Amino acid sequence: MTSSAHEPGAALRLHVPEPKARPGEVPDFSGMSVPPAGTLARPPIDADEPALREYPYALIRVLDDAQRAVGPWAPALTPERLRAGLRHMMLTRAFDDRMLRVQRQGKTSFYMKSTGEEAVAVAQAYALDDGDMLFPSYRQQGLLIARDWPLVDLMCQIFSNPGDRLKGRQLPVMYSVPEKNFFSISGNLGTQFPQAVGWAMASAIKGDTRIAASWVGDGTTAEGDVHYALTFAAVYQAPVLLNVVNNQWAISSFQGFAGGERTTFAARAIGYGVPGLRVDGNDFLAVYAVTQWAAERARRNYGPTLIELVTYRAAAHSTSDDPSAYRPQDEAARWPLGDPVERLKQHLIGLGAWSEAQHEALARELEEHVKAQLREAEALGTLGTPPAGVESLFEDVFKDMPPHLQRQLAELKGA
Amino acid sequence: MTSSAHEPGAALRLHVPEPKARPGEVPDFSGMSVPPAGTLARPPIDADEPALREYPYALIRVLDDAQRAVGPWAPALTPERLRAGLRHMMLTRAFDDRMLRVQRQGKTSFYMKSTGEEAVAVAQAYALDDGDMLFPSYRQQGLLIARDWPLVDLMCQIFSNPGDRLKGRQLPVMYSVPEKNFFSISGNLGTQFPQAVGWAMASAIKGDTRIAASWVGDGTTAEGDVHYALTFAAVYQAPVLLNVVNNQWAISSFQGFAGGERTTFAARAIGYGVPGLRVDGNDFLAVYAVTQWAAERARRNYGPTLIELVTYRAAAHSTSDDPSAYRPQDEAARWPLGDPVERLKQHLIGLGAWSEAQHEALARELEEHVKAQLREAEALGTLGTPPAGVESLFEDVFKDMPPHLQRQLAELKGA
Amino acid sequence: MASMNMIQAINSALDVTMGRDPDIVVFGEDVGYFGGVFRCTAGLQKKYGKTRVFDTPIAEGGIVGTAIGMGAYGLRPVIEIQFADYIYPAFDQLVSEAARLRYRSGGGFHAPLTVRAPCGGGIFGGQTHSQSPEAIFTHVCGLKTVMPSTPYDAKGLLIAAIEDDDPVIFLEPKRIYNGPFDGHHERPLTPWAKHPAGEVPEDYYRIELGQASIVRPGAQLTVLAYGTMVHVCLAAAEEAGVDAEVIDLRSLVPLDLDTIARSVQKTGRCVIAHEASRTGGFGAELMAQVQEACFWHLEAPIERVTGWDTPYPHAFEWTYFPGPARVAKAMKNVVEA
Amino acid sequence: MASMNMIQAINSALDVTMGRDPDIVVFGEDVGYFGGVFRCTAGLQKKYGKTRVFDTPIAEGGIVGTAIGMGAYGLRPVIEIQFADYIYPAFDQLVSEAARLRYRSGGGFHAPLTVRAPCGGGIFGGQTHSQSPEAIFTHVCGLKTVMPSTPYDAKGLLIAAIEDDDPVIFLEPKRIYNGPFDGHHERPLTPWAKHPAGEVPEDYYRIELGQASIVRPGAQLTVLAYGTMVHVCLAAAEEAGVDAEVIDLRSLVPLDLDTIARSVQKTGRCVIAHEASRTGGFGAELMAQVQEACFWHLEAPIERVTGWDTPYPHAFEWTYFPGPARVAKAMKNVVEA
Ligand SMILES: Cc1ncc(C[n+]2csc(CCOP(=O)(O)OP(=O)(O)O)c2C)c(N)n1
Ligand SMILES: Cc1ncc(C[n+]2csc(CCOP(=O)(O)OP(=O)(O)O)c2C)c(N)n1
Ligand SMILES: [Mg+2]
Ligand SMILES: [Mg+2]
Repeated sequence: MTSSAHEPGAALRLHVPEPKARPGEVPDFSGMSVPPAGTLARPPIDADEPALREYPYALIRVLDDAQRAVGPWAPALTPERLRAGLRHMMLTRAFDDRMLRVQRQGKTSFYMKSTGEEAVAVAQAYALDDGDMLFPSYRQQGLLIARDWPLVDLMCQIFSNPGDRLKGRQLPVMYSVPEKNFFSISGNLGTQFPQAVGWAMASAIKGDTRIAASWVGDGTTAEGDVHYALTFAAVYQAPVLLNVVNNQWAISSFQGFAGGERTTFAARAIGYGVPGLRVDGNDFLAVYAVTQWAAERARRNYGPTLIELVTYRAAAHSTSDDPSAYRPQDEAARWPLGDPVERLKQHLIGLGAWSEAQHEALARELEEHVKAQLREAEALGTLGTPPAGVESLFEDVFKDMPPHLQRQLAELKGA
Repeated sequence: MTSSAHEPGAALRLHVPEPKARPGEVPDFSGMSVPPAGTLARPPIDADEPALREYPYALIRVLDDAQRAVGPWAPALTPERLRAGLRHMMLTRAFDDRMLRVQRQGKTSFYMKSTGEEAVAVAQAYALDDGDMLFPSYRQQGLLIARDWPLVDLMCQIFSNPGDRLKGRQLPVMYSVPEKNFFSISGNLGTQFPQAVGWAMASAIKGDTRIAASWVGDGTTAEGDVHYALTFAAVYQAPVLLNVVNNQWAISSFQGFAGGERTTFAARAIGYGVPGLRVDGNDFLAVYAVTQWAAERARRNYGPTLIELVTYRAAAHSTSDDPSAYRPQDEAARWPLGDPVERLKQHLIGLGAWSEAQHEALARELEEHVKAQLREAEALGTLGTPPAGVESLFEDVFKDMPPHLQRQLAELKGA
Repeated sequence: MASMNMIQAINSALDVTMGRDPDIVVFGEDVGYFGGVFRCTAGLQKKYGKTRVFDTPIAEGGIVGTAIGMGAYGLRPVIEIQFADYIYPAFDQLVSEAARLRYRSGGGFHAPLTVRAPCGGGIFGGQTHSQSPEAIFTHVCGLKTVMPSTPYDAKGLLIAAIEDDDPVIFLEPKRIYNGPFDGHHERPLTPWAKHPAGEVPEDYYRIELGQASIVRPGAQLTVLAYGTMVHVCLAAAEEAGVDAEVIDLRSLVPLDLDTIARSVQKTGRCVIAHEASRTGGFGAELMAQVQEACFWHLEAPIERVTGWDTPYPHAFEWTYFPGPARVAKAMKNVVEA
Repeated sequence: MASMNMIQAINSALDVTMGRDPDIVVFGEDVGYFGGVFRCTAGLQKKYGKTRVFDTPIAEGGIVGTAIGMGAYGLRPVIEIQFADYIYPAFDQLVSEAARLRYRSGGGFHAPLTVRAPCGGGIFGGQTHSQSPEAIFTHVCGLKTVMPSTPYDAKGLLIAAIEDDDPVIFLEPKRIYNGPFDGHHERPLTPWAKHPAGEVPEDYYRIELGQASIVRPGAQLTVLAYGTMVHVCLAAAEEAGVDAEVIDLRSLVPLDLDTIARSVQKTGRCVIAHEASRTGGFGAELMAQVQEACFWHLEAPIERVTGWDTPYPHAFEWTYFPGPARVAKAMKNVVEA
C-alpha cells in the first residue's frame, strides 16, 4: 500500500491476499522464518496457557540441518521405533504412488495423496495410544498405516468392490475403521473437529482414560466447526488434540486466504486460552514430541492443545486437480522444511542405525508389498464390480429399514 | 481439581464451568482484575498487531476512582459533548424503564432493556461518523437514540401499530432504520457480524470512506458467524469494528460458558492477527476513545479491530426472563465497574460542568419527553391494532409478489 | 398416573430415561442450572449431576457436533435447541453428519442423538420464535422427525426417540406446552389438567415411532395433522359439523401410511393441515403419498390448510396461523366437492 | 452466436453482466486466480480485477454472510458454493437472513445475491458431491430457486437471477456441464456443440424467472422435470414410445403453474421426475399443486420418479440415478392406468 491510502480522508481499499509466486515465477519462501532446531524449551505439561504464548509464533524443531536430534524436545525413541516410523512413512508414500497410478488406469474414480506430509500422520499415530480415537481428514491415511491396518482393506474401499466394508457407499479414501479407532472420514470439511471434542468430553464424562485427536487442513480452519471445536474444548477442558495441518494450500488457495498472511494457525489457540504449539511438520521427531506432550497433558486432565503442523502439500490436491495452474511447479522442491522421509532416513543413518542400501531394499520390499496387496484387492474387483446386492443401497440409512424404504427397495427390484 | 486427577493413569474428568455465586450466595468479583485508570499507553493507529498483544489482557480505563479523566486515552471531548452523551444515556435508560412498564401493562408482547450498558452504545455512536453503518444486536438501542432517531418511531415498532415502519412483522426491539444507517436487527444471534464485514468490504471495494461496526454479546461469540466475521475481516483487512459486549451473562449462562473462564474475549482477536482492545464498558470516555482509535485505524486502511466492552447486564435478559433464578439479586450493585450514567455524571460535576440539580432536572425532562413520545405512539395504537391491511402480510417477501403469493392473498381475502 | 402438562411430561421422560440409562446426557443452552427457558430440564442437573446435564456455549452447530462425537463414543445425547428457529446453524452437522454417519460408515458408527426443539407460533414470538421447520428434516434421509400433540404422547414418544439408535428430531409445539390450544386465541386456554391425555404415567412407557393415532374416528373425511394442528382440526370438525376422521401423525418419518391410506380409502376425501408455510411443506409430501396410495378412491381434491408462504409475522400472527375457521372451510369444500 | 457448453455459458453470463454493472462482484472458494474448480469463473479476475473477483476462506457461512452485507451496501454479489453439498454451513445465513431481510425490514434492506452451486450426481462423486438440495430452498419463503437444463437457458436465467433484486439459488447440474446427458451412462456423451441449445448469443439476454418451457409438445402425458432430468425424460419418452409433453420448469420458485396446469388439463396424466431423494422432494410439491389445480382432469395417478431415500452412493450411483428406464416405466404405467 502506498502511504496515501493511509492519509486522513483517503479512499478505502480492499486487500486481497496474493501468494508470493504464481506459475512461471520463482518460488519464494523468504518470508517464512525457519528457526534453528533445538532452541525452544519444552514446558511442563501442566503449564498454564499464558506461559505458553510464545509457542504459536515459534516452530518446534528437533532435527537440525545435519538431521541430528537436538534440544529439549528430542524424544527418547529407540532406533527400532524410528526405523518402524520410517517404514510406515515409506509405506504410506508407496501406497499413495500406487493408488494414483491405479486411478489413472481408470480402476477407481478418485484419489488423494499425502505426499510430503507423511510425518504428520505417522509420528502422531506413534505418539498416541492405540485406544485413542482419531477423527481425521482425508489426508491422514498414514494414521491407519501406522496402526498396521491392512492396505488391502483401504484398497477395497478405494475400489468400492465386494471387499469394501463401506459397501461402496463412500468416495475413495473416505475410510472408516472402528477396529482401529479411526472415525468415518467426512467429505464435508471440518465437521469432525467438534465431533472429536464431543468424543473426548464423553470419555471425560465416563472417567475413561482414552483421549481423542482430530485433524483439519489450513484452509478448513475457516469453517465454523473449527471454532465450535475450540470453544467447546476450552470450556469443558476436553482431553483432545486439535491438529491443523498447514500444508500451505487449500486446492488453489494459498494459506493466506485462511488468515495465514497475518499470523499463524497455532495462534488461534490463544484466543480460547488453549495452548497452541507450532511444529515443523516434516520433522518426525518434533511431531512425535509435540504430540506426546499434548497427549500427556490431555490425559492428565490439563485439557486440549491445538497443534499447527507446518508442512507442504507436495502433490496435487486430488486426482481432479492440476496444481501447475496456480503455483510454481518446483515449489515443493524448494520447500524449506525438506522431505520428512529423507530427513528421518538421514537421521537414522547419522545414528548408524540405517544405510542407503537398507533404505533401497526397504523401498523395494514395500513396493512389492503394495503390489501384493493390490493383487489381492483387485482380485475382488475394481470400480464397477458391485460391492453387494442392491438391497445394500437401502441398508444402514436407519438401523432398521422403515416401510418407505422397503417399498422403494421393492420398487427397485420390480424395475 | 485434586492432584490425583493429574496423576498418570488417572481417570479423565469433565470440567463444567460454574459462576462464582448463585442465588442466595454473596456476589463475588474477586477474580476480576480492575486495573487503575490511565496507565495504558495509547498506541499509534498504525501499530502492528504483534505490538498490541498486551491489550486483550488489559482494561483500558480513563475515569479514575474519583471519575477524573486520566492518562493517554483520555479523549478531547468538550463538556457540551459530554453533557450530550450523558443526556443520550439517560434518555436510553428512561426509554427502557418506560417500555418495560408498557410491556407489563400488556401493551406489547416483549421488551429488552440495556440498563447498565448505555455507555457502550452511546459512546460508540459518538465516536463513529453518522455515515458509518451499524449492525447491532438487540441491546444497542442507545445507538439509535444517540443518532437522535425519534423515540416515537421505536415505540411504534414495539407496538406493531400503524406507525410501525416494519409493518408489524418483527418482534419488538428488532428495529431497522436505513435513514440512520442502522441495519435490521436479527433474532438470530451473531448473523450480523459477517454481514458487517461484507458491508465494510463493499465500502473498500468501492473506494468509499464509510466504515462499518457490529455488536455481539459475550454468549454470541460462540457462534460460527463470529469466527467467519473475524476470518474475513482479517483476510481482506476490512474497515470494520467488531464489538463484543461482555455483559457477563447470556440469559442464565455466565460468560464462562462462552470461554470467559480461561481468557478474555478480546484475546480472540490475537488468533486472527487482528488488534484486540479491552475496555471498561461503563466508562463513557474510555469507550469513546477506544472506538475512535479503532475507527480511525479502519478509515486509514489499517484494517479491523475487535473491541471487548466489559460491562454488566443489570436488568433481566428480557421481559421473558427472571434472573433471580440463576444469579444473586445484588450482583449488579456489586459490579466493580459501577454505573455508566453515574460515572459520567460525577465526571461532569468534577469538571464543574454539571450539578445534581441539573441532573435531576434533566431526568425529569427526559421522563416527560418519553411520556410525550409514548402518548404520540399510543395514539396510533398498541399491540392488537393492525399495523396495515392484510395484504401487507404478503408484501416484501419478494420485491414483486409472485403468483403463488397472489393466490394465497386472494384465498385469505376470500376466507 | 399424574396430571402433567407437556413440559412436565417431557421432563418426566428425560428423568425416567436418565434414571434407567447412565449413558444418557442432556445439554444445551440454559438447560443446566436454570433448567431451560421453557423449564423442560428443570431439576435434572441437581438430580444427575453437572456432567450429565449441563449448559453449553451458544453454538448450535457445536452442540450437535459434540453430540455426534458423544454418540460415537457410546453415549446417548439428548440435546435442546432453544427454539427450532435456531436449528439452522446446526443444519450441516445434522444433515451431512448425524443423518449419514451410519450409512457412510457401513454401519460402523452411528449417532443416536435426540434433538429436542420447541417449535410453532401463536405466542407472539415473531418470525424467529415461531417456525415449524419439520419439512426440511423430513427430506433428509437418515433422520426421524417426530411431533407430539399431548403430554401423554410427548412422554412416550420422547422415550422412544431417546432409545432409538437413529438421530431423531423431536419438535415440541410450544403453543400446547400448557394446554390443548384449539386455535381460538381469543378464549382462555384450557389446561392439560382437564384433558385425558394430560394424565401421564410417572413411570416408563414407550410410544413407538411410526404409528399414527386416530384421535377422532369419522366417515366423511380424513384429516391429517400433527402437533398443535391436531387440536385445531378437532375444533374445526365440530364447528364445521363434519364427521371427520382426524389422524394425529405423531411421527412424520417414519410415516404410518397404512393408517392414513386405510382412512382415506374409506372416506374418499382428505384435508391436510400444518402450521408451517405451504410450498414444500410436509403437507405436499402427505398429499403426494395419499394421491399415490388412494387415487382411485378420491372423490374430491385434497386440500391443504397451512401457514402462508411468508415469514411468521408478529402482529399478523392470527392471520398467519391456520386457525379453525380456515380448516373448517377446507373441510366443507372437500366434503361438498 | 457461439457454440458454448454450460460452463462457458455461465462464464459468459458473468462476464456480460459484470461488464454492464460495476456493482457485480464474484467470489467463492477457488473462483479467483484459478477460475473455479469447474472453471465457471475462468478469466474473470484477470478481466475485472482482484477486488471484483476473488478467492475466499473455506467458510460457506462467511461467504453468504459477507455477500448479504455487500448487498445491503448496494453491491450485487454472485457467489459460488463449490458443490451444492457444501451449502449447509451457509443455511442459516440463507434462510434466516437473506430470505427474510426484505420482509423483516419492511422493505428497508434487501439482499440481491445470487448463489451459484453445482448440483446433482452421475459423476462418481459419492454422497458429498452429488446432492440436489433444491427442495430445502423451495420451502423457504423469500428465496427463488432456479435450475437450468441447457447452456442457452443457463446464460439467460443466470443473467435474470443476477439482475433480480431477491436472493436466488442457482443450481447448476454438473452432469450436463459438457453435454445433454440423457441417463445412458454407458454411451459416450454428446457434446453441447451438437445440440441447438448449445448455440448461445455472446451478448446480453434474459430468460425471466418463473417461465417454464415446453421442450417437447405431446398429447398423452405431461412430464415435469428440471435440470439433467429434462434430458432423461426426453430420452425416456422416445424409448417408451409415449407422446409425452415434457415441461422444463427452469424455475421452481417462482413456479409457472399456468403452463403446468394447462398441459395436465390437456393430457390428464402426469409424471414428475427429479434426481433428489423422494420424500419431501420438490416432486411432492409439484404433485400437490397439480392435484389442486387439475384434480377433475386427472385420469390416472400422478407418478414420481426420483432418487431413492438414501444418500447418493458411490458405487451404486446408476442404481440411484432415476434413469430413462425407470422414467419410461412410470410413463407407461401412467398412460396405461
Ligand atoms: C464444507 C466444504 N466446503 C468445501 C469443500 C471442497 N473442498 C474439498 S477439499 C478443499 C480444500 C481443503 O484445504 P485444506 O483444509 O487446506 O486441506 P488440504 O486439502 O490442504 O489437506 C475444499 C475447498 C468441502 N469438501 N467441504
Ligand atoms: C442462533 C440463536 N441461538 C439462540 C438464541 C436464543 N437466545 C437469545 S438471546 C440469547 C443470549 C445471548 O447472550 P449474549 O450474546 O451474551 O447477549 P446479551 O443478551 O447478554 O446481550 C440466546 C441464547 C438466538 N436468539 N439465536
Ligand atoms: Mg491445506
Ligand atoms: Mg451477554
